[in-house]
Amino acid sequence: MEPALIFDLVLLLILIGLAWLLLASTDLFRAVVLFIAFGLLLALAWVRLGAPDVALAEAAIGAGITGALLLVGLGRLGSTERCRFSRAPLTFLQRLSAPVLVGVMIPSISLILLLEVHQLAGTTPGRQGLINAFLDVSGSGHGVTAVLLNFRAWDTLLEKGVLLLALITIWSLDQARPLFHQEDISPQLMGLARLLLPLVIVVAGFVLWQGDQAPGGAFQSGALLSAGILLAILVGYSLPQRWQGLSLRLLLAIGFGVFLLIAAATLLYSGYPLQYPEHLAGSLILLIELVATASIAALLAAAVVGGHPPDDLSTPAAKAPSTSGRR
Amino acid sequence: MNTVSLYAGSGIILFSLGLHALLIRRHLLRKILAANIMGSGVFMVFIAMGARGESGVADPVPQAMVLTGIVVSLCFTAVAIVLAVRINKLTGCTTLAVDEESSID
Amino acid sequence: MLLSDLITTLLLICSLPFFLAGTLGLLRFPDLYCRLHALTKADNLGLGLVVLALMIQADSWQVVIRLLLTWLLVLVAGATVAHLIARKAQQDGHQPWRR
Amino acid sequence: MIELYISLALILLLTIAIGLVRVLRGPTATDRMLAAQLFGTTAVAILLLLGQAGGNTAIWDVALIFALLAAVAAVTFVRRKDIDTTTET
Repeated sequence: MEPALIFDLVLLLILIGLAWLLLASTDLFRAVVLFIAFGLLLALAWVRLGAPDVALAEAAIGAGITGALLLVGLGRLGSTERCRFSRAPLTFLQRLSAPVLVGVMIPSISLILLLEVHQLAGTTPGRQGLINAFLDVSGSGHGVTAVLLNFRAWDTLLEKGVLLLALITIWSLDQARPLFHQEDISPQLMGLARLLLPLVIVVAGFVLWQGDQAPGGAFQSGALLSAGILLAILVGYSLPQRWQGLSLRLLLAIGFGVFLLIAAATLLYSGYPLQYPEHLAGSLILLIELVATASIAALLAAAVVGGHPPDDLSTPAAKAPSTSGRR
Repeated sequence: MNTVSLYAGSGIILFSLGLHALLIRRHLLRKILAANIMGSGVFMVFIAMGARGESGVADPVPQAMVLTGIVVSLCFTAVAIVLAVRINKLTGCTTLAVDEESSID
Repeated sequence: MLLSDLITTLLLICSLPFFLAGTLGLLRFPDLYCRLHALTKADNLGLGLVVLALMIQADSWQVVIRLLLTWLLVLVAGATVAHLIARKAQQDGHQPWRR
Repeated sequence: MIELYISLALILLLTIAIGLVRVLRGPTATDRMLAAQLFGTTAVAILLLLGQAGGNTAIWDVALIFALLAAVAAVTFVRRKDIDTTTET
């Protein structure tokens, strides 16, 4: 056996083992740490499958944001059970139904999927040739970017809408509370943040710019930037209160808004939404990518913060304590 | 046994593990983790199917869709956590199942 | 075999004991403060040797800088995190291990 | 050469697998976090090796992002509020 195949085998065994261990773990904190490790190794799997675009996004999200999100969520949720409700004793049929459901349904679903995938694996491969044939009229030199922002731009537009909707849900459920201790920041941590934050911005810009020709683009860049924003929040930076109102909301919505406007304009111009005029395709894609990056970064960071900024701006509570005026 | 079927098969196993845990685990955070694992399994099948062409490079279409999928699943996780915190705040529970008769309490 | 390939092979083989030592330390050291050594020293040195080995294979200076930057970032992150973890452990009241 | 890179990456992957024992055993939450941080370093090395083996420098960008964000999870852990003492078994 060649080493590459053994590598894949070991990687997949570890991934499946990790999934099993973290889902069966009695200790929730252990489960979260195992999930962070799972995300790390998943990025390796994407690399092995020849999907560097996905690996870039997974690295930014799996290594940075998901871990922070789950750790914060665990802290808020707690693992202590203070449930006021007692559970009614189950009847015999209820007791029986769970093992039957789990024991019969899951193996049969897996089997059907396996057969289906096995059948698919024998058919001819996908759209690589078609995409390469139309790449020079798409306005982008990289296949994945062309798919995201031209060939299947409709999907991406709706996906931006979903992100916005998710944030609206979060904001309607809760008010943002401070995530971290505001006092007692180690000077070494401040130093790390001062070093890393400019670098994060530079690398995010590089990833966005590179997306025109090579793996990279708005999603990866936005995810990286939002991890940077998270790091800034972690060391006590905060959005000034005067920007927490309309400006923040505009930033969150601009990605979807501009995309929607372009869809409307192209509908009027060419009769189909998001069918760009050929000579404008490159600039339109660039415009969408720029605003989308800003919006994705802000949306993901706001989703991790988990709540709307305080309505009454005079109360120095919640997301931005007025004391932290470093900026 | 080639790389593609190896990864696709593992993706299905991950999906099943996640589905299993989603059904039988009580704690909401475990359910959220389970749904994430399910998603990862689906992404893996998708990317593996895209990689079965010429060696080394995955098809751009599944890559693009998984890319959006990863970002959406992160947002879904954030929404789910906020919901779980809300449930915890209102009921004191970290689980979903509350039987009708016993909830009078 | 080219000389550069030989040096790369040598460096890569040299890096291996450091990674193994890091894992061994993580498993076998008696307490948290000792295990921090595995995080900050062994693995970072192993990574440094890997970076050096790949730098010899590089064909342009941009690649060299990118590799170097990656290593430096890991060093900085490792050192800071080790400091933060040790500080938190001390605040939580962990006593250093004594024989 | 490619065989060498992949073989080394394989051994590093195995060290991650062995290191998982520390995450499982703990005993404190801090120990688990420390192990996860160590995996980040090893994963960067694996990515660099895979990138060299495949001749695809886009993989090095993944490694660079890993290196940039290596600290985020651990810093969150150290700085977060409402730390449960119950998880520290």
